[in-house]
Amino acid sequence: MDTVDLKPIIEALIFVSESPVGAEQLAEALDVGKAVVVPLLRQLCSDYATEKRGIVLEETAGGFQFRTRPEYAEWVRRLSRNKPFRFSRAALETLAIIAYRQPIIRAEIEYLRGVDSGGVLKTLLDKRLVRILGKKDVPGRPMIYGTSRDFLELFGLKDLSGLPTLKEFNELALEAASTVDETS
Amino acid sequence: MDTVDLKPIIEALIFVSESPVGAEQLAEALDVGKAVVVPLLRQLCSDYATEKRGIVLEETAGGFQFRTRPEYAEWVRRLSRNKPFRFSRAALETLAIIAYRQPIIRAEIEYLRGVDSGGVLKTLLDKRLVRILGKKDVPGRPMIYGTSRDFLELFGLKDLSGLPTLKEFNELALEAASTVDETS
Amino acid sequence: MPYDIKIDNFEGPLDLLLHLIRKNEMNICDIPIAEITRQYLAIIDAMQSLNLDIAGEFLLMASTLVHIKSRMLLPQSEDDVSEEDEEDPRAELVRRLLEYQKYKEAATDLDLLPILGREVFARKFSSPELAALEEDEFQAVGLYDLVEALRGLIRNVPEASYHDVTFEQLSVTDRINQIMSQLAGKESISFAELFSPSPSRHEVVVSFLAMLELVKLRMLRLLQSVRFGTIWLFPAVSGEHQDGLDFDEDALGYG
Repeated sequence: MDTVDLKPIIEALIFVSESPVGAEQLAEALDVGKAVVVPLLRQLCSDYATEKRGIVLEETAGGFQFRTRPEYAEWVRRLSRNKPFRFSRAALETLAIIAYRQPIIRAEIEYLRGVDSGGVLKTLLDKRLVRILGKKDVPGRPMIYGTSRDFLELFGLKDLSGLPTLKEFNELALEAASTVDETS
Repeated sequence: MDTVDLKPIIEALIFVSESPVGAEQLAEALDVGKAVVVPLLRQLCSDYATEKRGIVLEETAGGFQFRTRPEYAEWVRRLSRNKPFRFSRAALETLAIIAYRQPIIRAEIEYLRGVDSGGVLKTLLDKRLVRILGKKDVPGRPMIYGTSRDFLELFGLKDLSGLPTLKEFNELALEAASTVDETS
Repeated sequence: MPYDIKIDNFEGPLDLLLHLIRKNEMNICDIPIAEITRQYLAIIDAMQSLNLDIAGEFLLMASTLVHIKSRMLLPQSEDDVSEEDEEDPRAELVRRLLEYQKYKEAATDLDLLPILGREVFARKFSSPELAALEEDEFQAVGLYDLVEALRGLIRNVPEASYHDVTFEQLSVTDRINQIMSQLAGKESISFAELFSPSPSRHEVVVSFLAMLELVKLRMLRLLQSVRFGTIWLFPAVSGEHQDGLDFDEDALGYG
């Protein structure tokens, strides 16, 4: 194989690797000697360093790795701050229980989840996905929770009747269990 | 800020993102108008396309993402020791029907395929390739399905208009779609 | 002979019918229904004689075919059929077959696209640049989280260990001084570091009260990188950090 063509392949290989890639590893994958790979790696490093680019190829202890230019750290931070809010499993579970069982008090949520849910509940209240509907007329007067307009908006629902029924889901799940893995 | 300097920053921002980054997102992070970002994105795309590189910048699922060149797939797999995955015909058929006919309910999918499709549907929902769009206003209020952003990203489509054109048949296709041999 | 056909190789009855029509080079718009029904049933019979499970859809199609065949045999009556209803009994089946073929082709076309993770690869992992960022970014801790951490600690204290440690009672003031000296010169310490390897219940409670007192005096900040994660104690060096405290009364309601 012509060595000229190996450079972009090396670039691609390092690019998709989560951890740094060593010259030996590359040589093995490409079925060439390490002596072929090393000069190409040097070339790639200097290509990235000389052209004014957002990414640099760095040699670390474990091998070679692409990194963003350190001076762009602030921009990277700004982008990641705008990342959409990610649901934790706990948040999603709690939200689901509230959505389907509202009006509901905290004790009922915790009974269903089997774990304390105060923290998640607070997060959901903070994110305005859940709201307090009132207080229940039982000793202790616990708060009653329900979902908000923001919740409907987030999930693209007109109203709560748009929630998929559990029955329909159970049917799908049942059939999925009886079929062999479909997509692998 | 001088716009000349924004290009490498955009490159860095797309590089660190796990999912495709939209022009709006970039504009917001960079505190400039979308009109500033778009031509730079186009330039970056063509830079990567014209130079012989291992990576290309693709527009997919409403954003931009760096991807390795398709012709290097074998090398990437060799390095990561991943076996190529394949979709079952059932999954692909169901996905195709949903993609071209959305919004669609399960009964329609099953009429078109001629077989029960609950199991495949569940798998596609689990893989986040299909999502629930809502409920249909007919007796029984069945769920309506459509494809997701992940679907667009997986198949490298900009949006649904990027789907391969659907061929209309009045007779049997000459080059009949693979039958017996291609099943997995 | 159609008998060597394996039903498993077909996605369903429509797929099988398409195959038979193509194999016999039949005209799809004028399917010889008697012949195709015969071949279809022969396959089903062969499968059944091998005791193979046949999905209900295949049997349903068999009965549809037989039904169409019988309707084809009936003489057309001019009286009881209006003109619009006078459709070829095969029409719906033909439509379905053509429609199915369309999506079958579309499925093949989809499969030809460069698929992410199969032909093309992206960085589907969190970049180290971002991972470093997330560690830096602490969310202010509410009282609730604090109480949770306390509860966790108390739960870990074995019953027996706090019965016989009554002689060494620590006061809150002592503990405040200890914490401040533990923090001296450090950027932060974790909540767990405050305690001896197996703290008594008393020690935990006193430490907790001391910590609250320090927070109230704005001498200490409590931060957490993720909810339910480790709580970190930071010495509050200047007034600028006071906003970081998340001490609304509401939080108490969850304790």
